[in-house]
Amino acid sequence: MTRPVHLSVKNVSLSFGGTKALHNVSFDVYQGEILAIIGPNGAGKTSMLNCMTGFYRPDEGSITFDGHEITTTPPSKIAGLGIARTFQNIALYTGLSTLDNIMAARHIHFKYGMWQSMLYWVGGALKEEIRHRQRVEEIISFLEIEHIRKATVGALPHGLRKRVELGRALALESRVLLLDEPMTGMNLEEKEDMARFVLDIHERQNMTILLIEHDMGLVMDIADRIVVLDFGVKIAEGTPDEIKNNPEVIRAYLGQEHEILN
Amino acid sequence: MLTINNIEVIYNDVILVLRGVSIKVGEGQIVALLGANGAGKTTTLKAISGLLHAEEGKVTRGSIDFENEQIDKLTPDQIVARGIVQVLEGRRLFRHLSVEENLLTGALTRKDRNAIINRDLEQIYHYFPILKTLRKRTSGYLSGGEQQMLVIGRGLMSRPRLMMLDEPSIGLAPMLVQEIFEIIRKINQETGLPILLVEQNARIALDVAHYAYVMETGRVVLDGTPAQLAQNEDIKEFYLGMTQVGERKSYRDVKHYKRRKRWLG
Amino acid sequence: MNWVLVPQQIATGILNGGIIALISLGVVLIFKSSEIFNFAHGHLLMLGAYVTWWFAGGNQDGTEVFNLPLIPAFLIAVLVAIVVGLLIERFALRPMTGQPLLSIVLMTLGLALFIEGVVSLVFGVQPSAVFPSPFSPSAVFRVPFPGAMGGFIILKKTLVLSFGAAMLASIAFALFFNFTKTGLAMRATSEDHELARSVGLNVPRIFGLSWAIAGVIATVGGILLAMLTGASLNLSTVVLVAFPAILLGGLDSFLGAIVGGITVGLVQALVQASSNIEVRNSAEIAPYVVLLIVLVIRPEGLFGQKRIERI
Amino acid sequence: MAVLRPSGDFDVSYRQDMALIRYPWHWVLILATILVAATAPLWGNAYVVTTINQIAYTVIAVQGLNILTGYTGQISLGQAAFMLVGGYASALLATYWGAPIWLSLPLAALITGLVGLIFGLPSLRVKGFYLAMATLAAQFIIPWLTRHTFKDYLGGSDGQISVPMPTLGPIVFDSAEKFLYLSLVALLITTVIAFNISRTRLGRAFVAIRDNDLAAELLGVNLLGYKLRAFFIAALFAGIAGALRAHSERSIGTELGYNLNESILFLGMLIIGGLGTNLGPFLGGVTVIILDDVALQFGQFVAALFPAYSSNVLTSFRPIFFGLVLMLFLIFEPRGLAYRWTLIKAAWRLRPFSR
Repeated sequence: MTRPVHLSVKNVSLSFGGTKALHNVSFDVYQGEILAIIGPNGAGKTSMLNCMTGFYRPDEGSITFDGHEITTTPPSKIAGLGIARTFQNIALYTGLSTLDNIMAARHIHFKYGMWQSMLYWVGGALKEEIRHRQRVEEIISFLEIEHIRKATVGALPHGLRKRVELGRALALESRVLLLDEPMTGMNLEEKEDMARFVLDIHERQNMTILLIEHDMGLVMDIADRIVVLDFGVKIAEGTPDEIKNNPEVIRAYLGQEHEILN
Repeated sequence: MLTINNIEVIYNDVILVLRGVSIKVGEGQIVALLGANGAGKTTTLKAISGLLHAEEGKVTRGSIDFENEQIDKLTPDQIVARGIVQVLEGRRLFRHLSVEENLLTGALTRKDRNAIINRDLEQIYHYFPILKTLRKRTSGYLSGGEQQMLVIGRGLMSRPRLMMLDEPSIGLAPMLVQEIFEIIRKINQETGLPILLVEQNARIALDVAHYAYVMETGRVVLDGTPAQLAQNEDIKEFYLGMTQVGERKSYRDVKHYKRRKRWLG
Repeated sequence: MNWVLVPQQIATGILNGGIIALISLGVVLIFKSSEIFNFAHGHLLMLGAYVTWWFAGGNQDGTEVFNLPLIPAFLIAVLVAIVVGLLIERFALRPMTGQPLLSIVLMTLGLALFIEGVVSLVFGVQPSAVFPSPFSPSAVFRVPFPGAMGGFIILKKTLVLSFGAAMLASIAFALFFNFTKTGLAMRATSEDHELARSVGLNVPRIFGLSWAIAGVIATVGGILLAMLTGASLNLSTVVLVAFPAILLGGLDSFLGAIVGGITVGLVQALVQASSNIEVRNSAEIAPYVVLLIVLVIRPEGLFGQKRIERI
Repeated sequence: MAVLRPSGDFDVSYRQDMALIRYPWHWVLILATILVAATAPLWGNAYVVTTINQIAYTVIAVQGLNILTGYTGQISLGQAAFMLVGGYASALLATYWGAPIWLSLPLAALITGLVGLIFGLPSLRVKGFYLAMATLAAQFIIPWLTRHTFKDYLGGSDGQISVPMPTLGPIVFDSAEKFLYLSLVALLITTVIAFNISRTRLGRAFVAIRDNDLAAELLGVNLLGYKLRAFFIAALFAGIAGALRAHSERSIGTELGYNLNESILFLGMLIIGGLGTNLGPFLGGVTVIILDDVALQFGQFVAALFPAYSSNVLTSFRPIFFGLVLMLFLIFEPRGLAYRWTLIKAAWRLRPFSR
């Protein structure tokens, strides 16, 4: 791999009240790749994302982003550094419209403060709002959710909510996108659409993407590399072809599924 | 044993969610309900279990009969008492209760003596040995797979005569999906318990089911045995993800977003 | 600090704490079974005291309708409390299912206003100082204690009785919740209503039951308190002392309610042992100051359950 | 809901799409309301003018509460206590420094805002009922402090001090009629501010915290910072409201209210009007204050029917009436009058096709 290292996880361990969620996990995420993290439920995949976004603080080890140490940086700062994410169980702002959800994610890019907010017309708030609105509309049209622009997200069907959540992550204009099971609960058709969006984001913006997903067909198709976790330990790392046939991975995770994949 | 006759469900007096759905579950059968999100699968289950009432939904036409009794006017607790239990989507459990307490909540409606309930508990631990080792653990801290086993176990604790499972595979690793479906099959074979299954993963659902229905926008568009459905071109393409020649197609090859085909109806 | 007062104040504080604990228990009970924080508990308590007073013929001016001894009057008040509890659940809280937290908080506050109005309409706004009691207010135990004022600690019998009642009630509740089927059903229901329904629990019946029990606890507390102070509209404000106690102990813990209640009783009593008048005056807000400190250090209270949060 | 617009009405710029006042009839309605209120001395008696003053400062207090509770989702039971801070601050500034109203009122608001920050600190750790209790602590501690500290300045056990008439250059606001213009200008300013907050970054961050605080934090919203901003703004508004009330009543102190019941009433107004909506504080404030009057009149009427119980009836009528109104609203109109208003508007626009 000649691409530069973007995010680097070194010897990270994490435990909750005695149970080890992560044990001495290390891997690198390279600039512009799609890296999938797979593994059984409870293997620590989401915990790993939570460490990367500062929601959990690892007991040991370090996480660096473009060479900067972010292990102890608070979550709201990490978002500002350029790491965006979606959530396993959709975590939208249910009372806001699609538009406002995505606008709310532009938060870190706004410059004006509390007093300008109150004054609106003077102090530049209005101008900035319009500028960001334009950017948000681009995201909305890319994800083909124009028709629900002003609909309250709480009432949208699951598949669309997942898409709005992706839009919200895009609005951060991050350099790394962490997707936590973005296709869960979707049928094939919806998965295909979502996969297309993810691939397009990857290609057009050269976005580095970290993906947690259980649909092995999908992971094998779109990931460049795969990291496998089991009981908080990294048991394998490699290309989809290597992982598919890794006996350890088959034992702990894939089971008979590897027959279908080949 | 369960017959749904042409039911119509309306939410909040205005939103029509089900428009004429008829489904049958026979003795000892596993019946799968497939379909896109928003097609009305979960609503169908909730219509059966009576949980619709709490969400301002109503069965406005048609009837639901279970063992020759019309049940669509009953409250959820009366329906559970008749032997129908619904295992909700998303591994919903009483997070702050322990594993064993969660299982026991399943048996709260029964009037059996403790000895019998304890024997059933052992039976659950027989199907899901891992739960026995975790019995004192606060259930909120279990992993996804363990939680799914727990909620199925809790459903069984009510000694149901029909169990409804809503998306048991959602968010689970492939191995676990296989494991859980193996157990579902085993429970069905050993006890003859009929199961109505809502599932997004069409391949595995068709693998265990004896009969399947496909739903789209609030109605049943197709039904048949898994073997019959597997022959259907649309099922192959939209539910099983196969190319024309019968191979798994790659997600990288799907280029066009809008190629939706709908069944007539 | 006025040291010679301290032993007496500690004893009084603990006993007072018992009553606060009993009041807290009722609030914790409703919270544990339905996740509703009942701001109207104090008003239920006041209602219970007034009903008892009315049936026991507390007026003593010959105008009373009934003239029952305390125990039958108490039993009738308990029956009234059960009915009121059921009515509240059925007509005020059941329609609120699924509404946000704030709306439910306000519903209990609206109830509080309503009960206050009804009580003052029926019983009048004048406090009724004469309340039937098995002990006269001056009936006391004297416990020898060297170093205390006069070498004795004085314990009012009514206070000792209420302390005993509070302890008994809390032990009973803890056992009931942890070891009975109904207790388990209540704990389950409080976590997730829809899920509870799906396992076949009759959720409305469980709510009704917990409101009925809460009404009974409130009535017991109201009577014990009224024996000390007489029946008045002010009885409802004692919950304002119970609230910090509840949160100190942890909203969902019976043990916490007891410990919190006693802590608040002690803090108030000890503050009053001070020789500085302004410190003595702070007795009414001292529990809240302690509460603020505890909340910052340990947000879930001393014995409260830590919420499981996942994202 | 938001998409209910008549066909043919579409926007051609983002600015237009983001505007709050969309149609000429909006302007007509707003100007008419202002005109009616401002000309009250001409068409109404002193009682009407005083009531409008009362409505003005009440709505301001509820607007503040709406930002904290409605938008940010942090339940507060202490808004009345913060009004007390604002009232005292403005009164003391005017009494001891002779500060004119244009100076004493904003300064009082800022001071109250800072006090609000202190009581907002527990929001870092606690949520829901626990936070409600922390604000309840404010509701007890602040009035206690005004009675028991700096007794020479704050009135001590009297529980009140007198407040000078506000001045603005040569103008002395010495009557309810003159004061009316002060309250209306203040209300206009706070309304514009509240509207602006709700449609900008700040408002979205607040709602993000309300709807999903963990996600908000992971998407770059500094939770503590924004919760504190919400507490600050809520107290700021309470400060303005308190200062206005103090100057219009010419005295301030715990004897005059500012207690838990008033804080609860503010929450009630918010619910009745519509939580988290811009119109809510207006609809709720006006409705409750007018209902209060109706309750009083009706209570006197009922008391006259039963002379033997007149004192009981008079004291009990208000709590019964309010308790009932609040409960009925929560059951039958849980989303508040603002929601009903949008439904009516929608029906009007879709006419004649609406049901």
